[in-house]
Amino acid sequence: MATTDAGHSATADHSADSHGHDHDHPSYLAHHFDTPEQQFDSGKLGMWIFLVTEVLFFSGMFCAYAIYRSWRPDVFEGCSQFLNTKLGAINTGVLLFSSFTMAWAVRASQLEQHKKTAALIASTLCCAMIFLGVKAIEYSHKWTMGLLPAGLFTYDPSNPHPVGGPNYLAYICAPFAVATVGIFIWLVVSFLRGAKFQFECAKPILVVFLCFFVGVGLGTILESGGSESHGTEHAAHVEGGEHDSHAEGEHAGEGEHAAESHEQEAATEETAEAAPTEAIAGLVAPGTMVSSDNELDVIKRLAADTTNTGLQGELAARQAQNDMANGAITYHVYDDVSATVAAAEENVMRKSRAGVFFSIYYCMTGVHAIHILAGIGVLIWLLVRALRQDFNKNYFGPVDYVGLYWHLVDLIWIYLFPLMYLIR
Amino acid sequence: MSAHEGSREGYDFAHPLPLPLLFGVFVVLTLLTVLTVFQANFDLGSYDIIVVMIIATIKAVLVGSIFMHLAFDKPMNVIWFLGSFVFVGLFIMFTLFDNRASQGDDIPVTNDAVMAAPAEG
Amino acid sequence: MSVGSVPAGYEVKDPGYPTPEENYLTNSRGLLTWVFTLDHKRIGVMYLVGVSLAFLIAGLLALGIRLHLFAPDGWLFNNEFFKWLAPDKAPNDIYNQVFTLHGAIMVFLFIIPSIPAALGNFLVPVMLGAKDVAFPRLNLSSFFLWVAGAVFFVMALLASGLDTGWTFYTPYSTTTDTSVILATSGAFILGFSSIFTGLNFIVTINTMRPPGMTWFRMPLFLWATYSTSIIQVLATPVLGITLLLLIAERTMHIGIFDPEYNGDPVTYQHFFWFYSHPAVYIMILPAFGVISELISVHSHKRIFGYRFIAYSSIAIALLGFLVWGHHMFTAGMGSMTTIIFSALTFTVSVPSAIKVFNWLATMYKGAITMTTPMCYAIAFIFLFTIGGLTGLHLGTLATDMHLHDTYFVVAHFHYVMVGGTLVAFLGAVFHWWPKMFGRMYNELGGQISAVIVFLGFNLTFLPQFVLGSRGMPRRYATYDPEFAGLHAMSTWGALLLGIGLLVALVVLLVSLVKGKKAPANPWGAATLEWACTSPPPFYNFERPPVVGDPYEFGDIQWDAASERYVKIEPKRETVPSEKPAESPAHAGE
Amino acid sequence: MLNMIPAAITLLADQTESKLSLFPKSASTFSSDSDWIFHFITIVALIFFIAIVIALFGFALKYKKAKGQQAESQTDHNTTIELVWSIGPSFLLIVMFYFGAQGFLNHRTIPEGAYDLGVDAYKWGWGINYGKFVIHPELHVVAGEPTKLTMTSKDVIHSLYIPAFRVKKDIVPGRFNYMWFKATEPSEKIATDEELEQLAAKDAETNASWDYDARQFTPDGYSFYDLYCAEYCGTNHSQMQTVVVVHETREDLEAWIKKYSSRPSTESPASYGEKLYQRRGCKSCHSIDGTKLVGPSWKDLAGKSRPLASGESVTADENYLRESILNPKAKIAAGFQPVMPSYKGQLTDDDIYSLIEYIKSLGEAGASGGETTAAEGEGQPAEAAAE
Repeated sequence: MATTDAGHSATADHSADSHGHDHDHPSYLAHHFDTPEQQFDSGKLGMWIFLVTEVLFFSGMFCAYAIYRSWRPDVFEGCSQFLNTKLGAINTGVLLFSSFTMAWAVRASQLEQHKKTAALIASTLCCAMIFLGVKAIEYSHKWTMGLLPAGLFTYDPSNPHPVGGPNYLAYICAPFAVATVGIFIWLVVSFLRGAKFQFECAKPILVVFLCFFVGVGLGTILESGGSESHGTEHAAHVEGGEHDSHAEGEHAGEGEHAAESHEQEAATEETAEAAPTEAIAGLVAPGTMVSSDNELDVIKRLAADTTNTGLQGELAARQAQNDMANGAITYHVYDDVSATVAAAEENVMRKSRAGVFFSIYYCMTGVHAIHILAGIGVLIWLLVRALRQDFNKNYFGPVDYVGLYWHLVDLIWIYLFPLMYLIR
Repeated sequence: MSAHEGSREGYDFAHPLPLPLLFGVFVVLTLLTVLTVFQANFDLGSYDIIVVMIIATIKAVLVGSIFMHLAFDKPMNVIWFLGSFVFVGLFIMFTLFDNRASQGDDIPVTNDAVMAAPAEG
Repeated sequence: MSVGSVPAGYEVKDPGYPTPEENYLTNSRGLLTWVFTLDHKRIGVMYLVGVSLAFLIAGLLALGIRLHLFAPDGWLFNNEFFKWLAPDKAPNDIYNQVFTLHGAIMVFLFIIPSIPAALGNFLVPVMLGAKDVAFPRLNLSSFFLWVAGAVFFVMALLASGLDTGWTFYTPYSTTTDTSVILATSGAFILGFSSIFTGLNFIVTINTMRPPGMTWFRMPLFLWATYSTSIIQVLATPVLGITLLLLIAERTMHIGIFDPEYNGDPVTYQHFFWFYSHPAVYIMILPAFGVISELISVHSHKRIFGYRFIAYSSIAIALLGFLVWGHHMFTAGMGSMTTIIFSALTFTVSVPSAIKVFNWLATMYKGAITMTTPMCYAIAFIFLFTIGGLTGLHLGTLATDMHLHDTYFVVAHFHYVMVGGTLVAFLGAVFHWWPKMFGRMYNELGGQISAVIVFLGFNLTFLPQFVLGSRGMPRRYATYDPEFAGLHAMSTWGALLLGIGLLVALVVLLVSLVKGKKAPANPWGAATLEWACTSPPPFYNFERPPVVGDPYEFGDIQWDAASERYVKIEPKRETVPSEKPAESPAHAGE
Repeated sequence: MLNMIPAAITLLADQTESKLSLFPKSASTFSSDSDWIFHFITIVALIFFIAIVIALFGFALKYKKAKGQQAESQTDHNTTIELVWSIGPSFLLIVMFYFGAQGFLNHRTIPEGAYDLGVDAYKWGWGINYGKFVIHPELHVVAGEPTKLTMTSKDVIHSLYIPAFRVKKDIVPGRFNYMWFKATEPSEKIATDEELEQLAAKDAETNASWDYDARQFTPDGYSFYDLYCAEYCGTNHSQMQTVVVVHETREDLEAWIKKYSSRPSTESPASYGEKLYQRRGCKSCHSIDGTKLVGPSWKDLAGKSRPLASGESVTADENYLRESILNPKAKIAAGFQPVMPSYKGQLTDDDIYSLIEYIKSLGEAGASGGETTAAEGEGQPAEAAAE
């Protein structure tokens, strides 16, 4: 959108422009506008309306979230435990800071502080990259564990960290690494050729891309630290916040293996301890629900809690089985879905249950990440223009519009974070 | 460009926000984030979602009104942006209402909660 | 006072500038100047060509549908030719693909962009008195997105077709082996095209109005366009995310819409209709705008109840968001939701009724000239009234239980979409044709086309109401013999309708070659687009236009001598006419 | 005052029998409700429509003027009259809404003790479940007694639509969908048994399926009402039709059900076994072409040695098959879950015998023949009904 207001109005015919108007039109003012203010207002309203479409675009996923959470609160609560709150919180902070630098950049461009504008845009970009780096850790970790959308869901609590799978983190990092190397080459070449402006552009962009790896590093540290604390203290959530922070310090250097043990632990744990653990175990442990009477009693007891719709479903399926055996009308509901008994026991793993949470998680955070990527693209364009000192107090529209977009991306994350990570 | 500066109509419309205000907002936002993470450790039951959403909304209002300078913007922009949330609300409310309502209604949703009310043979 | 004379004390107002030699069609030449043009008028013309082609294709598909339904066991697609064309497809499959593509192409490629994008692009800035839309490049990109969307649809057609119905209902769309992903990607892209067009018009109308053009001096077509744009930017994104989730569902089985993975198909329907019901108003609201202009101009009378019509457009746009559930009355929504949606559905009929009454009141005591656009406008009111009133049967819950998903629904929405939007589109094309291309068409030919279209349309779709109430379900490739008579009648009607549309096309195309040169204001209209020459110059207005009342016909006079409408003004001794006080001095003179 | 409307309109709805009628025969308690509301709306709409059209064409003729003349008036608004025509018709809308919603709530309020039937919709046919594992494509109900349908779909969305009853409900996979109605007009028996036998014999000769549309009565000789699928569901959507037969008494219906719950003496056990396989849901878990479904395939099953979950193995002879039907959990085939319900008391000895004969026939060379017939039966419910 912002591109439409760029200074050069490439009209098909400039001759018409040449009579009468020229003295009135600075180079940054498109031919069909009368004043810079009109141009700015048009662009701004256009941007706001674009943000409106973005809000409604995301609303579809928030709606899906609301529906499925209201249907299966237990699944959402259980699955939310797999998300690392600390990584989410750090990312929230990073995004908030980037929003702040962006807002500052708008101010700087309005005040015609060109250097400051460029620096602030670059730091916004760095934050965006750190965000993506942390996200890369989060995603690759879950992909390795098989915590994927319903159709691909392969998580197996008895073997949460299957070895020998593809190294997803490498796949995610590869394009960024290639880009970083490319920019480095560009930097060197432009330096050698003495292309000063290009060199000036390449410098901050290289820093920006390196920040992605800072994010990856940060994510790795927090991931291991977070899981460690989670694993050892998983029932004591009350102390979580404080504990996490110093566990991070203590165990920062430790490898990921500590984390791995925890999942097994949780899965094999007796279900009586803490509610969240119960939910996970009930949800995913395959052996626990098969037909022994003891288990049935446990399920009955748990299902008495009305929020446990999943277990109620389990029970209902068993009921259906009994009824069928007693000669009632059988309903041939899609076999994999529910009513037939086959589904009840074969699919205790329930990719169709936990999978939906992760589907929504990936859809929401994924589309959000795509917006971040798009934002990075636009911000780099903005950075180059800022270095070129294109903006002045009558023409700072692009900075403002991109800023609005960036704040909206932040705004969406502000809601995503508690809805996804903080379910209790 | 500077030749066109001055008090001409249609120029000089920039409205830079004071830096302390921006920084203050950032600090408040960070504190609210810490707060929301912290409160997640307490089991507030069904109020949990309300508390979380209230904090998120305060943050959103801060970002919207200051960072996005909606508080100083033209009314049309404000109407459009806030209007969008009205429609999001309509969308989610109706859809959610239907999905919740149909559970208690004559169509039990059987995705998981199988209510295989069997008829008599 | 005799016809065609200037009343005493008045004089012809000189337009104030010489007729420019170049217009937007001739100011630059070559294909590339069109492809990369940023001129809203050229983009509008390209859209016009594009949507007409889409309409041609979808119209032929419609004829295919009707010809197949000529006999109870199917007729056209049982032909050997189709066995040769698609050896692995049963006649039923061909029929299913044809009705799906008919619907999808008509909706996404024709009706939604027809009036807003094609005519809107041409007219909005000119009517407003602006030089261009606010974002010319976005405008061009939205046209190319339209082209890209069309290409995706063609690819879907060539790959393995599409047989989901234009609604892409899950789980059918997640399990069928036709090219759902290509088609939904196409619709997704077209959604963006639609959003960008809407966004552009909103900003244009908000910020590009010249001095004097207040909100309530805007022609009603602009109000209608503004309302349409509101829907486009608010509803279309939801379609985008729905289709995106559908694609994800098909590729990754995310389990949101697909019951096989514990998703819920009714949720999909909610998502889909949250867009697609307002989309119905994207289709019909611009038609309302067009008819308001046509009725007023060709009755040479001030539009009756300007504010009511303007507000009712906005009201329809907003209320249109509250009624999507009426597409799902039998789908298994909760009782309470169903009843609420039914009640809201009735409210939306009120603003539509207001418009019809106001148009009639505008004709009352007017000076009606029965030109081709007026013929189409009258046909519109007739057909749209039927379409609107039969909506009451469908909004009423008890009767909808019987009528839902029958031919009654088919007839109802064709009365609104074809009898409404298409007829208004044709009327609009005939009305603004002289402005767009600077040529007058054969008036008699145009009127004949209007009559044939009107008769053919009624013959096609009136029987379908009866078919529906007798219980004929829609989307049936074959049907019970008791419905044969009415189906045959409908098919004959479709052929007649096709002939009518062909006549209209021939009349218009012939005019490009043989037509008389059009004057600036052939109809005696008062809106701004008629103040510039036909066709308009590249910059629309050589100088900022003087904004007047868009429906003030009192100072527009037929000048028999020069055979054109002229604007008159009270004689003034002192003020020289070539320098109106409102306009700044013009260097070019 | 509102209550008088139905009576007034019903007079109009009475001519539903005529060929020119707008509606199919009115055959349920919903029909009359729906029809008078329809007629009421139509009358209101017509009054408005005629007024609008008279004004439209009247003005167009009366105020037609030559080019260049001025309009007689330039009145641009009259708030009073505009408010009147904005608000006035709204009252009629409220009436329509009220009766529509009332009728709808009747559709949704299923009476206690309604006669319960299961409906299984699939691409592209219907299986009506009469309990005791009698599943038949035709819907048979009793006149004057509320009938409740509990509907499920295996694959995509279908919609059960009986025009004569004015009822329609989508069948959404993953959900149970309910519908009820009370039929009022019983079907007539319009063909004698001899005629039916002749027709059946003729069909058997030509290998044709029963043509409901041409004959206008069912293979049992009843007149019927059409039942359509109203939600688009793919290739043979338009063939996804069946019929509704309304019996006069519950006894008639039960007799009809009984007729379909035992083997006619003229039929071979194997072919009857195949029908049971189709009708009683065996096919949802057991394939006959070797595909592994929920349960083991029946192809090449009889007489072979079978590994069991317990590690032993057993020869799948008649005794084993019989035991597996009556007490499925006794011996579990390796690789399968013990999920099959017992059919004890649900199948007569003859049924079991027929099924076993059918399973045996699948083990022989004729297995492929069985497959073809099965596929046909699936695609064309009408044919299955004809048998």
